[in-house]
Amino acid sequence: MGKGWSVFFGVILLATFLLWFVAPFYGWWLPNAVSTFGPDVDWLFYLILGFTGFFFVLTQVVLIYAMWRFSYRPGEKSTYSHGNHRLEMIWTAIPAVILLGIAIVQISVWQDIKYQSKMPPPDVTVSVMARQWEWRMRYPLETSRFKWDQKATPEEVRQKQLAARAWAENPEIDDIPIANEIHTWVGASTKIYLRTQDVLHSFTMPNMRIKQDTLPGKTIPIWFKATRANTFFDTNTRKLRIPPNRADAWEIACQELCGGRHYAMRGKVYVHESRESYEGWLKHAVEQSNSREPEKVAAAD
Amino acid sequence: MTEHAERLENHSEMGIPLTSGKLCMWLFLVTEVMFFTALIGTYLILRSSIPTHPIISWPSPERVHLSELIGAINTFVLIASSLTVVLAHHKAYHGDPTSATRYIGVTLVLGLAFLGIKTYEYKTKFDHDILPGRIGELLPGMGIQRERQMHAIGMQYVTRVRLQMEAALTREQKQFGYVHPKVKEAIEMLLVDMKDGEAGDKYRPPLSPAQVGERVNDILHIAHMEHHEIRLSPAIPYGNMWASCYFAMTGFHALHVFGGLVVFAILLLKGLRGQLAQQDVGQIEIIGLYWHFVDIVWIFLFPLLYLV
Amino acid sequence: MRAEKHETESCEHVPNLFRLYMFVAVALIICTALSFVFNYYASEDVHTVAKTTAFLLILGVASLKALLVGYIFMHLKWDWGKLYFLIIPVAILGMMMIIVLLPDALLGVLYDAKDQLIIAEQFAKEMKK
Amino acid sequence: MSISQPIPTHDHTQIELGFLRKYIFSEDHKMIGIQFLFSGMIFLFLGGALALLVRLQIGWPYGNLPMVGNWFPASWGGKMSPEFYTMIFSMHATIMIFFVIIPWLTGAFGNFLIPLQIGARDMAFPKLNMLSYWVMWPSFILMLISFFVAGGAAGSGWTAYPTLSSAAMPDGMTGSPASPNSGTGQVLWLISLLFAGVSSMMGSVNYITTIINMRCPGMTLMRMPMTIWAMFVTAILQAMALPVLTVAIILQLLDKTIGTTFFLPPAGMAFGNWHTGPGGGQPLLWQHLFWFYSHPAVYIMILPAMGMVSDIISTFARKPLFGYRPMVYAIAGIAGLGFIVWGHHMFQSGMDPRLGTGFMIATIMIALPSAVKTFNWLGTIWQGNIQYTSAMLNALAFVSMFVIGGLSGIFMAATPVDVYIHDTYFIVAHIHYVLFMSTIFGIYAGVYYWYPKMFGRMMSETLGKIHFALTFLSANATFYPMHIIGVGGHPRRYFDITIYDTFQHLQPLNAFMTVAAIILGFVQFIFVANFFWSLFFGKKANRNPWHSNSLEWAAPSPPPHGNFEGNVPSVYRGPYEYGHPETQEDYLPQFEPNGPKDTPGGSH
Repeated sequence: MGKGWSVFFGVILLATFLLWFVAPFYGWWLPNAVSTFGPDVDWLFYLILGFTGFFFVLTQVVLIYAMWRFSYRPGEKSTYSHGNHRLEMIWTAIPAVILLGIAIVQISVWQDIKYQSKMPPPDVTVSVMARQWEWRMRYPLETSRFKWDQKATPEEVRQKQLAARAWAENPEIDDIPIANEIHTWVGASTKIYLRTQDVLHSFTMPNMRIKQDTLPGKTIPIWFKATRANTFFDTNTRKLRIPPNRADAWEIACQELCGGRHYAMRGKVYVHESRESYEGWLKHAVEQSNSREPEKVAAAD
Repeated sequence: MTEHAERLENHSEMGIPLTSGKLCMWLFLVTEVMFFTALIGTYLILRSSIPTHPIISWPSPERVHLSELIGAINTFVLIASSLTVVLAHHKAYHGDPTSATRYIGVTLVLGLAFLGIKTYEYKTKFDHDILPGRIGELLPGMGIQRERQMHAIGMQYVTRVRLQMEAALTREQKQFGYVHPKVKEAIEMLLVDMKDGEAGDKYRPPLSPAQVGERVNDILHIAHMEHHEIRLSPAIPYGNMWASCYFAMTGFHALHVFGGLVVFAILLLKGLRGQLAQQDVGQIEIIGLYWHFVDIVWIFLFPLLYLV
Repeated sequence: MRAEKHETESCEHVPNLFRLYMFVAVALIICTALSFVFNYYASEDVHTVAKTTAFLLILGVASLKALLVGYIFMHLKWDWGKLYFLIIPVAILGMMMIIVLLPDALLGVLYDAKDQLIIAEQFAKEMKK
Repeated sequence: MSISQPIPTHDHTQIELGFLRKYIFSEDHKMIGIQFLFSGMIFLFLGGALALLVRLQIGWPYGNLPMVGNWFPASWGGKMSPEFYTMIFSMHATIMIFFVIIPWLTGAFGNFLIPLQIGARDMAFPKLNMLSYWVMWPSFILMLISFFVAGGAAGSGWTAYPTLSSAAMPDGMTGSPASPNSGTGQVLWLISLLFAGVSSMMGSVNYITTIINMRCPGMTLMRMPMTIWAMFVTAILQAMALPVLTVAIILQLLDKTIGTTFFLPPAGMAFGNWHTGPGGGQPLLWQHLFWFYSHPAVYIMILPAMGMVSDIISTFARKPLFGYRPMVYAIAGIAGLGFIVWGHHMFQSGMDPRLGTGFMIATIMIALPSAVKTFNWLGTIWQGNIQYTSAMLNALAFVSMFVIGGLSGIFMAATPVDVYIHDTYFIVAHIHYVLFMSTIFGIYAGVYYWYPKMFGRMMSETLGKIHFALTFLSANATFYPMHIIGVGGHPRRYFDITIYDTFQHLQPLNAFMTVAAIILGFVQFIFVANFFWSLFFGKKANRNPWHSNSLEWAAPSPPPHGNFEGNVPSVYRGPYEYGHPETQEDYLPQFEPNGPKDTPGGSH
């Protein structure tokens, strides 16, 4: 086949390359980013996609061209060369600079997402207890209970944080237990204390670009701030109204293997249109939980 | 083939001037270094992640009946055995197989002494029931409700202690015809209190495992003051963790000691039969390397487990 | 083991190897005693040295002992040039592993276990009320 | 002690051994290599079958499985249960990694090639070598038995994260409170890997000793073929990383059996240790110890393939390897950096995020030596005279696919992107591009290339090319769309994604990939047919069918006991003197005393 192999490689590699352009048209792409750090993560993704795409094309084109140009010519000899020192230096230095650049630009985004010290005062605090195979959320009755204001001293902030963690670990009688649902409103910084009572789980909200494993014996805080709403609470009908399209059905998935029904740890994210809508829902939820028998409430944690 | 060509072929100037056997032993020691580093690292991390606090902290040596003196004696024994190995090699090298054999014999005896002392130490752990999976843990804030909810299985400690106390009463009675009145009183009171929660008209919440543990420790203290041996699982905060680490680390070290002793026994037999020849010098050196490494491991294990 | 004789020759140039070995053994025993002394001064009854300092001192003494055993008993004094390429990487790797693992545990103390302890104590107080 | 005895050199005549000594308990490195090759092939098909089962379930969730469905218990109704699914993907990964790729690369090729390419008559310790193969067998057997114990084989992923895997088993019961298939199956899994680890450790100590001490005259370190360099570095990685895994496995085994609490957390768990309740351990510690081994293990699984591919590309491009020294430094760099990047598997694990920053920078920098290697391979074929043999095609596919696998790794190394991409199918795509598309192509290239030396016959080139074309096509069809569904957020290890609004539209791609995977699976039978047909009917191979330079081609095909007739050859130059302007032929073997001599690149 000789040069034909070059064509064979070329066609397949071209197909893989084109797949990246075709996929978005079928909707096989990043789901909508609806949190504040969603755009940052996506931007970094596209940045890396750009650089890797460039080097993909560069190397594969060189490979395919070389396969075509230098295929076997009987009786000829190849060019005798053991390498080129300058070339080595160049193709070591350029990727090194690019890679270091990629590494440095993402540090701040990473800090924003995960560093505890960078987490803003929470408007909503939620305690999530993972278990096989569901998420058990708990909301404090007072929405902004663990929020501090701008003037708070570091010590006050720490006290608040400690109190929030104590609350996350020890349920109180007037907490509102809900299974598999995260509620917040647009623009509210939402802090979630993650715990697990059995094995590792991973609390993932693809639309929020958030993922955090839960660790038995540890309480791990994460936070997000939604930039779009997908629901509001209708006080007349006492029902949540969700837009019917699939793209606005935001979900929670478990992404750390946690046993047989790992795939079934599905939860939902409701971002209310306003604080009023959220508090209306919360009030409704209190009534709901009061009508339940007390043991069930205690067992919810 | 000439002698020269043969040397060139098998042990050419291409390699480093070490026999393959010695190089292999050093490589094996490299893997062993990583093995024990991982073990010691695990221990350091687990230990340092446990808070220092008057009630809840890593158990002190006396808390788990660990004698520093025994550890120190074992250190001396192992150092001495290292010395005798190196002397055995020295003698064998200088063509004195008789002395070499004698030194190997001494090493064997010292190694056995080390294992003997270790066995004695293990025995005291068995006597006090300080074993992985046997010790109750004291954790503050663990109400019985929470305990049942969170660690339904952790209640086993309570069950086991009750059985132990009942057995202690009857056994002591049988053996000596009498139980020390103070101990007996404390045990009976605890048994009554533990029963309270379960049945009876006057309802009191049952004792939490942590409370039971505290009372058990009191009983053990009384028994100790009265010089009375009693077999009860004590409640030691993080005692299970301690026992896990202690047995894993010293256990693997002891296994290594045992492995070395087997080789020494073979060499000793060879020596006693008068077959220890010049060519065995290399083997003595190789096993010596191993033995010194085992010594080094102990040099680190001793302060980490017994001191500080 | 034809090459044996040739190899170990190097370490036999040292006169009184026997005495060197004895000297090392004595040094080792003195070091062990030394770590005991540190431990005594750090113990709760005496407490003239801080626990951490004592821990570091004792670990330092242990390292010194290990070096002595390695250098003399394991013949590294003579074989170092042939084996450094094995020993240096493994030493770096071992140290690094422990050092990298430690922040997780230590920060765990700062941010988790300590908090948990405070919380647990608060909880215990509430239970007693 | 015979282990330190060099092999007898005075007698080079073929020593007549019985069948048992020659084929079963052989101490000959070539036979041991071939034994590893065959057992790896058996497990490749077991692992492949498991992979197809996994794909069938993802492709058509809850579908009635044709044929296979009849073997399931009647109560399942011809469908797969989620627990069974968990078990098969865990075992697929375990078998492929520990029983196929590592034994093939280090066991088969390492054993076969090291003494031949450095000009030794055998390994430094032939008995230890034999032992390292036979210690694999308890491992194989225990892993197979584990399928039939109560609860089934291990089902906590190949990473076996506590506490799913390690929650202790109650007295007198075989299950674990965390998961039915983390009971006896998990214990057998742990013991099995312990044996596999011991085997690898014996092998690696042996390889290092052999490479350091048994090289033939003139074979300086800088004249060794890249294969040997790769094997050497791999063996060092194994020697230093495996003990850590051994410790982790032992500790988890103790947790499961005698009630220790190394990986069981202090409080707040529904099931603590069965015996004592809460432990004081750290589940995260397992991940640290496990990845301290398993990240270097990723390089253990690709470096030897890189080495072999370097040799093959240089041979068939009829051109010296471009940048020999940078290639060596790159391998060493990958090995060195490989030890400080394990944390990138744990960015989302609850590890301190500040550690994440450090690990991220180290991880991104490890792309550098990989890039250098890629550019050097391209430099090698540039201005070459490329012969498209089956071996060369597979080797070129290795380069091409390794680029994809390497580039997709940068996404995971970037911590914020990893937040989204972690544990999605993007990771699955990445590992398969590195481990299947690269390593397996590298292995195929190695088999086609060294088959004449192993068995004295040539493999069929026609069948080889058909096999390559179909594999390349169907493998890309199977694994490439995984990138896309990974970007779509498709989580890995999911039994069924159609219950999620966010992911259900990715299902058509899943079905497509399953079809491609089935084709890929069946295409491999062409290779097996070619392999066994050529074993008996292939064209007889001469001493140096590819006109290669390295030392193994100085020996007859197949090499006799002791490898070389007469004295071992001496080496006069590096292994890549192709197309030298001063020679008649376009190749100049290392062992050829006449002809131009290069200055030795360096010494030890």
